[in-house]
Amino acid sequence: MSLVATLLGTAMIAAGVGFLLFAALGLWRLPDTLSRLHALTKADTAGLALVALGAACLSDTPAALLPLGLCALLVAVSGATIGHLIARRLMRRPAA
Amino acid sequence: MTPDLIYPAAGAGLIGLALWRLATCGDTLRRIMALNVLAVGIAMLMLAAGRETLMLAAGRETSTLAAGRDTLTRAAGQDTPQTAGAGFLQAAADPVPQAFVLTGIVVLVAVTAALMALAERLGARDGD
Amino acid sequence: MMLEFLALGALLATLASLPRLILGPRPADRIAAAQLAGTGTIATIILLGAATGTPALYDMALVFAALAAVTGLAFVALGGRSS
Amino acid sequence: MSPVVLFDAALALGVLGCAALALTLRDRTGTVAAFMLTGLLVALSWLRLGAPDVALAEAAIGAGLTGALFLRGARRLGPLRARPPAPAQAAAAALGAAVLSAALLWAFATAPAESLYPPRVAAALEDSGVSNPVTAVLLNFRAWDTLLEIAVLVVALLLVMTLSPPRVIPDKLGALVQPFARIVVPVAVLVAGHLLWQGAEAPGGAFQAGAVLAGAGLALVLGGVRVDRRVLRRALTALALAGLAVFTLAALASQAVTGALLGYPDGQAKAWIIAIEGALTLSIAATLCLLFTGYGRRSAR
Repeated sequence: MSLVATLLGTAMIAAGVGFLLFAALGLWRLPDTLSRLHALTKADTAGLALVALGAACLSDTPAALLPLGLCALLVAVSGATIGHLIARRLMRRPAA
Repeated sequence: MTPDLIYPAAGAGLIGLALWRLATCGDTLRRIMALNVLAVGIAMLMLAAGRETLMLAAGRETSTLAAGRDTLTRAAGQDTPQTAGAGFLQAAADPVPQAFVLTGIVVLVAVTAALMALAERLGARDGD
Repeated sequence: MMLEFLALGALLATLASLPRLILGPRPADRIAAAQLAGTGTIATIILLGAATGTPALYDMALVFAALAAVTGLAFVALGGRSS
Repeated sequence: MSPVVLFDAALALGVLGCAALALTLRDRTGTVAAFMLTGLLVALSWLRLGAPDVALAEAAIGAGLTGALFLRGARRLGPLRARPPAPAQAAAAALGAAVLSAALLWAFATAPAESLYPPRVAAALEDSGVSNPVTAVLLNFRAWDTLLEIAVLVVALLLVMTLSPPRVIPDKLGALVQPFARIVVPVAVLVAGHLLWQGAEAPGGAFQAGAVLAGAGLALVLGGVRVDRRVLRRALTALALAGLAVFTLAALASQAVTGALLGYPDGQAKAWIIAIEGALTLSIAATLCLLFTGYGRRSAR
């Protein structure tokens, strides 16, 4: 494993963990439910994608790319869908 | 507190917490949930008990550790595991309690579903 | 060593969704917090795998990712009128 | 303090804290969300304790299926009715629980550390037909236990059939659910197959695969897949019962061939185990789905 790949991978993972921490911070500090959903759908997805990409950089075997890529894809799809569905419910039933 | 006691302490704490809630709480759903927490606590004690050494941060390596890591790396088709950051490597848990806990989890979800069906029927009768 | 601290960071990011889970105020807030914690768990597992050099853990992360949405889906599909 | 110790301490505190929240929060959804988070963190602790097979099952069941079941129950049972216990009773119960918990910890900390099973399992692993020790214990050394466990699942299913709670009828979720289901469900089915296949030599097996498959089924049901309900339910029930039937037949057949109940013939253990596991996977998935959706005739609301 080359030094460049190690450094790049670690930096990407660090950035990803930072995104995840910011997502949690956003969920905590943002003023209302609908804006909090942004933390769930965007910062979260970006954070996990960066972590997966960094782990792929650190990995020796190309076989690790498939589960990591699928992981990032699934989290992106489910985060976005669940965020959308929750927002849709809130719009319909504001008092819920 | 040494690392070997972290998980057993958590398991014992979970058991105490669940028993306390089971004794003091009148709500059905919460009681079923306390039952689930109790099962987790017992499983944690069982899995933590059957281990040679819990943590190998100091770099000690045992036969079980090697076997456990072999199991994990063989799945990826690797011959030798990478050695970057060995701090999180740990011994594999005893397979017999692992099998018990595994069947326990599946049985518990079935029991939870049955209890929930019972609670919903009772609740429905209450409401009518 | 670096990766171990990052794994700790990912775990803390998971736990950091707890304030919103406790405060609510709407059910949707609490479910969103649980959903966020699910992603944090997946990241923690990936980092455990990277720190120990066991790519088998990536498969485990995939299992978590595949089922991450089930409870959120249950929340929106079951109406969740209870508070 | 090394980061590993900090990690373990944070994880253990997180599990305890989330469990405490799940058992004390007043809000029903909050309770269930805290319970789901407990399940996730517990799965992480199983990984740290060197039990990846258990972690896989916990991920699918503890955090997924049980959470969905509790959400269903929370909606049907309505809000929590306040009725705090008498202070004296609460204090007595707390004292008793604390004493028991301390006694357990003391017993654990002073117990001899060596465990008896790993060497014996390792010695017998050669002849078991598989190289994952957990699968070997489940389906060879103690297959009798597993057979009875499947029987317990069938009993629970019969109980739910008899009680017939209202059937789950999900809300309509709109157009975006379809692309979601088209990505997530096939991947989950693939993952389940992968877990079943690799269960012979790596973490995975019938229980984990069945649980993941059940999660995929749950996603389909909640996503509002339209199928003829009665036919589907009958097929799923048949599938759920087929696991016990196949396992029992295998036990009887092995009795006839080798003279020992579930003692597989020499050299063929792997084939027997794979056949039984395949049947069990489908049966467990069907059972778990039916336990969630229920059998009742009345509609959910």
